[in-house]
Amino acid sequence: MNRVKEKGMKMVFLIAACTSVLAVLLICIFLFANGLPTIAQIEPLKFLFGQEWKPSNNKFGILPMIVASIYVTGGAILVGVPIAVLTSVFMARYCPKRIYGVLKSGIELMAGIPSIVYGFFGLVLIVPLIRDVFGGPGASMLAAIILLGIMILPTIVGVTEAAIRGVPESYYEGSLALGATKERSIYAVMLPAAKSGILAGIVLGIGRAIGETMAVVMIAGNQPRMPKGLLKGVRTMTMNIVTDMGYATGLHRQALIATAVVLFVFILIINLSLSLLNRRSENEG
Amino acid sequence: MAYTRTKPAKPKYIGSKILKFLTILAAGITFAVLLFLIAYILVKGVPYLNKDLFSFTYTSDNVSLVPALINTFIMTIVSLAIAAPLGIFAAIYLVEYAKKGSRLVNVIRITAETLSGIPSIVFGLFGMLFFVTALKWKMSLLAGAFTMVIMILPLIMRTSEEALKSVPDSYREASFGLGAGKLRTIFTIVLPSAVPGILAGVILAVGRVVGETAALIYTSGTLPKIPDSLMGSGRTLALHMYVLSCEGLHMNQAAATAVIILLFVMLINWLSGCVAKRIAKG
Amino acid sequence: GTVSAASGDITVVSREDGSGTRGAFIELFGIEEKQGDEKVDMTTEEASITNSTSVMMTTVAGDENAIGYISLGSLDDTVKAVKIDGAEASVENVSDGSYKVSRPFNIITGDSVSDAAQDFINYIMSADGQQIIEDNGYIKVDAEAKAYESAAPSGKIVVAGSSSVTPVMEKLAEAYQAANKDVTVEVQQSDSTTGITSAKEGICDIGMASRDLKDEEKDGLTAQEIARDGIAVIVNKDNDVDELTSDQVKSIFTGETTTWDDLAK
Amino acid sequence: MSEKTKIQISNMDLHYGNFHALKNINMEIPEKEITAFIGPSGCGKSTLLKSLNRMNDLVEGCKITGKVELDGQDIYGDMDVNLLRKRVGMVFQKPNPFPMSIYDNIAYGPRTHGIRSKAKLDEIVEKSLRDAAIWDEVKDRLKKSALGMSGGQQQRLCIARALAVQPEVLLMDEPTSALDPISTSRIEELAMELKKDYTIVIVTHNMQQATRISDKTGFFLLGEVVEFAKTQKLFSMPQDKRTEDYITGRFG
Amino acid sequence: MSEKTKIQISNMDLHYGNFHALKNINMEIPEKEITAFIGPSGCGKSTLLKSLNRMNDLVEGCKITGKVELDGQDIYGDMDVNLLRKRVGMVFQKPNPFPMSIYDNIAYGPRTHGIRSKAKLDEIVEKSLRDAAIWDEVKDRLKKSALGMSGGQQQRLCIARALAVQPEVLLMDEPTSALDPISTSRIEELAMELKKDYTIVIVTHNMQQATRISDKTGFFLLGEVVEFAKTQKLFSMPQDKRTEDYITGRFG
Ligand SMILES: Nc1ncnc2c1ncn2[C@@H]1O[C@H](COP(=O)(O)OP(=O)(O)OP(=O)(O)O)[C@@H](O)[C@H]1O
Ligand SMILES: Nc1ncnc2c1ncn2[C@@H]1O[C@H](COP(=O)(O)OP(=O)(O)OP(=O)(O)O)[C@@H](O)[C@H]1O
Ligand SMILES: [Mg+2]
Ligand SMILES: [Mg+2]
Repeated sequence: MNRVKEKGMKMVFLIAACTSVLAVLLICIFLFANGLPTIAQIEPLKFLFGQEWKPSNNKFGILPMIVASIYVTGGAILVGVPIAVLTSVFMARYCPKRIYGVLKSGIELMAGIPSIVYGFFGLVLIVPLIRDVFGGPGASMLAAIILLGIMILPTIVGVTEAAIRGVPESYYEGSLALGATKERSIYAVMLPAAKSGILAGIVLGIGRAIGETMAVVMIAGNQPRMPKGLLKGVRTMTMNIVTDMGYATGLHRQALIATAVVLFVFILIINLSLSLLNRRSENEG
Repeated sequence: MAYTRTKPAKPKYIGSKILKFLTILAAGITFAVLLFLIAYILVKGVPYLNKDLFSFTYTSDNVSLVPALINTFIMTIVSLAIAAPLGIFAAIYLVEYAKKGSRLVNVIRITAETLSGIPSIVFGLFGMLFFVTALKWKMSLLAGAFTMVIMILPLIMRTSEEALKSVPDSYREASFGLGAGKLRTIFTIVLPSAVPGILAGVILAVGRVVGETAALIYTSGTLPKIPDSLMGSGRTLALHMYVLSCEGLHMNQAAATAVIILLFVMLINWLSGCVAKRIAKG
Repeated sequence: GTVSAASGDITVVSREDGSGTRGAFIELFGIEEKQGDEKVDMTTEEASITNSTSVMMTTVAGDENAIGYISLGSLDDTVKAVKIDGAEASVENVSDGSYKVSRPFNIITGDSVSDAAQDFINYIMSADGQQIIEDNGYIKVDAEAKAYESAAPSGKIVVAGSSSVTPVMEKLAEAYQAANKDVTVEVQQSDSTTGITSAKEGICDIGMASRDLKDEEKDGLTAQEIARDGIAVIVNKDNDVDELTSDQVKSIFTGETTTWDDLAK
Repeated sequence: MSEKTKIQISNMDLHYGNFHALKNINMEIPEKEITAFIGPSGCGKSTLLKSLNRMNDLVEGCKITGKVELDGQDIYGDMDVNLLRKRVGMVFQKPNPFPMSIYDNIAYGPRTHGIRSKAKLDEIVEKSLRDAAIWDEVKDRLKKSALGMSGGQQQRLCIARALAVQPEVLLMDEPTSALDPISTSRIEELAMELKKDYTIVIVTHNMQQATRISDKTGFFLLGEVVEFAKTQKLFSMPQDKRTEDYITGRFG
Repeated sequence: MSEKTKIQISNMDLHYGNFHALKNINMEIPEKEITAFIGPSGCGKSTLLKSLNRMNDLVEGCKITGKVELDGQDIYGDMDVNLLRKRVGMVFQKPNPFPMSIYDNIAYGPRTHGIRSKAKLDEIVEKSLRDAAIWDEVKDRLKKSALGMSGGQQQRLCIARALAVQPEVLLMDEPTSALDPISTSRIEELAMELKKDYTIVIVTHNMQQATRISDKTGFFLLGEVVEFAKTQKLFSMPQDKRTEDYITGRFG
């Protein structure tokens, strides 16, 4: 009886674990079935390396968006990840108890603010700021990077803080007892011990940065041309999809779905390389 | 042999001081941004909170948010009710059952992480094609909720996985040593210890659901009514806000809605915290 | 900002490729040029692109050097509409043809239309329906329409599609339901393409689109124009420019003129 | 003194990955007696102990060959492992209380095995804590977390927790290492008392302790059982040179 | 034997929340000698030990009054707490190796204090491991994780780790509780050796150990120092009835 229950639940867990695979497979089928023929029709090289996106003239080159996605995501990671990880350290180890509750719910709140609110926030505060400080139109790659950097904060902080809190206190004590400062104990002992969780947070944050659209589309300028600098507008792959989806028909629409295919592969590559990196460092440890 | 020892000079801990400074600086930046965001929302929205917005039914004149509020609640509960067990169970499988470093674990983890990077509009299109059209659910809360489930599954799964991993093995050993089965050990010892980590994931997931627009436009629809059943269409608060602001016709009411979203998120997070405390206590 | 108004680099804001607003805009200002058999959209690649009216308005409202264009129905006092060739952007001027920039609001139906849906369409095209359209700042398409006579239908009508059409459609639906208690009209806002697809797939009875049907979509679907929407060219309120000629607009949007100073010359 | 064999270990080998931790172990652990394992640190005492109730199943890369029989039944065969662990209880080397109240720590085992009645649980908790010589210290704070206890208190708590499920065999890995002489002698008395009903296997570094309480002693070295004999015999007339060296402290 | 006082504790009281864990402690710990703390489990030995290098600062709700002076300087005054902890090293009751390789565990302390040179680190690691009597067992697996070691190995690793930073005072909380007699006597020898240069405070449950190695012994009971005297004197002529009862095992 008990054994049946154990076996049964194990199956339940396994099935649950496979649902995400199933979901990805379904999305894969949906994307690839629509996207691959389109890429073939446009010709893969023209599609991937074409620099012109003029749907009304049947020019579907997404190289500018690919490059922009890399820049913007990379930039958001550079801005957001250090701030987020440091903030989680603050939350887990420095924050005075009295204000912890308030700050914690603040961070949690940040995760629940709809993207469009972030978008308008960027439009009303970040864009004019950039325009005033650096000149130019304001709606630019820099604006997108900053806003995305902000938007991934709650994800990374939430996960990373939990990970740091999961590290046994005895590690911390052991380090302090050797005369290490609080900072060294945290950064040289606790953080490495929480590595796996922190990495999970970062990966989820990167996912958010790549997948986020509604907000950045408002403030990145959204010009479908090769990125020309931090202060110039760009269009990423995700922005391309949302921008045009509303009115696109026929090949144009298919090309948008094909963009999603490329994006999908892009995410897959990032995750594969992160997981390889992680495995290598685990083997060393 | 005796150790040689030099009299220690008063150390300066420059590195540590810099790290501490950076840590506090980063937190300062985060909370400054947070403050700006909240202030922005409140300043823009609070002046436009009025009775009309809280009428029981929506008309194009009062643009009431009450139906959207209730729909948001339903949407959050339904998608969490499905995604949380699914994600936690999946994590349990990965941590407690699957062999460490097995291929299956890697495949599942990578797919989940890939899922987490897919833009919401793609989820929306997929949901429309699959749930709305193929499964013939029409535009409905259910179709929306299932789309949300796929979207938040990786969040919950990945955070739960990490939370479970951080539970010390000595707890498991102790429980097994008393003759408790795997299931009992998981549900009475491991999960309660992992609750804080799981909660972090659930709260992020709540945020995603409450804040989502693109994926829901195409799946749950934007009807400003409380549907009779899950099979009916209805808009959530974020959608309400989006719809109001879209044509620039009701920007003020949209701003007011943002305030309500904030309050709503706080409420749900507080509720999740309470539930989590319950579970952690056993 | 400290930059004095109407002197800096112009920030050009445009709508996305394929949108009905942009289509009408580039066609009427001649931003579209014929090259061989193809018409090529010559909008400057420096133009910021947005896919929403509110973002367009917020951008222009926040940037003294910005210029963009929006639906007349959405115009409010956060931005300033400029006169084009001396004509103010207003319903009357669009109706009488002195202001030329407008786009169609279409409804899309499939092969079979339910009785209720047909009655609702009749209502929209009746004098009552057209009056509501005009009251909300859009241009009616049938000045001689007859008064509405209810066929007393019952049932549910689902209308879905363009976000531009949705606000006026909601008004129409509310008025219609007040007259026909047995009918519920559900208005789903998404976008033109989704409206058209939904009509085709039978997810909705009536689709809404703010553009015309493309050739490949015409199969089995019919579009009917229910209203026109004027398109206002907007600038920041602090901008002292009040009036532009079509040529000036064209030269701004094609990127020939890049600063407000140049424009003055 | 019965001479029935409770646990029979035959030709057992254990590897942690490539590391050969236990080498060809053969041993008969008599029922209702106390068996002590002694030997230098790292020689495999805990490892052998853990393999008697299959706690090593949890260690990644741990491979076991050979046979371990409990009452003649192969425990690595198709025996229900939970039942096995209920019958063969264990006290770990490092005290590992659950992050719950003291009461819940003790009640966890009985609850696992189906006891729900509050009165019955109260009774078990009190009895187990008394047996483990810690009742007086904790009776006023049963609802407090077990993690705020001193090292020795935690260790006794873990003993009480193991007793609460009333196993047939009790494996104790240095149960008195963190205890003062008084608590130690209480635990030793308890062990002597328990052996009326229980079979006890104890790992200890304290040879006096082994002589005081155990009936048989096994001496381990580098994963091998060097000598396994009646305690008195092993300490008075060791058969192996290495045993002699070890117990006389001349070793290494 | 020098008779300089290294640590002077005066009128010290310690509370964990409402619980009065240490009561009016007065003690002089002599330099370059070994001081032992004995007493029943839960009497406050670890607590006092931890307050000598301010590890109790970490415990929520722990309040300390009175004075603790190291070389005449109040450690709760404006002394740099990290420097204090470097000077007053500690080995915990429960071994707590870091989740890193064995090598990195030992090298952590020296690195913290600015030693970067690989050769120097290698030397320190080897010397510390040798001193802690564990070098031979681990020299082939220095790069392996410290978490896969046996209980006693972990304990010796922690001793080695504390030695590697060359403190002036070494606090050891039952450092040999998980060790076999041989390792124990090695550690004891090490302690005797170290006292040439170091001041050592050791908590032990083993009275033989206290007699063997310590110069002074403090006997604790329920948070009080019942007696603090020369070891020989304390064990041969205890002044207090309770001490006598305890050391003769007649207690409780
Ligand atoms: N963090 C804490 N919070 C509350 N009470 C504590 C805490 N740590 C210890 N105590 C209590 O303080 C008393 C002294 O504890 P301490 O750890 O100093 O005992 P000890 O003498 O080291 O005992 P043992 O020999 O068992 O290790 C005990 O009653 C213990 O329960
Ligand atoms: N999980 C593990 N992975 C790899 N090696 C291990 C593991 N556990 C123990 N070992 C090794 O197996 C050997 C025996 O370990 P065991 O814990 O049985 O020793 P022990 O006799 O209990 O020693 P102690 O008295 O120090 O506790 C040791 O060399 C140890 O390093
Ligand atoms: Mg052991
Ligand atoms: Mg202690």
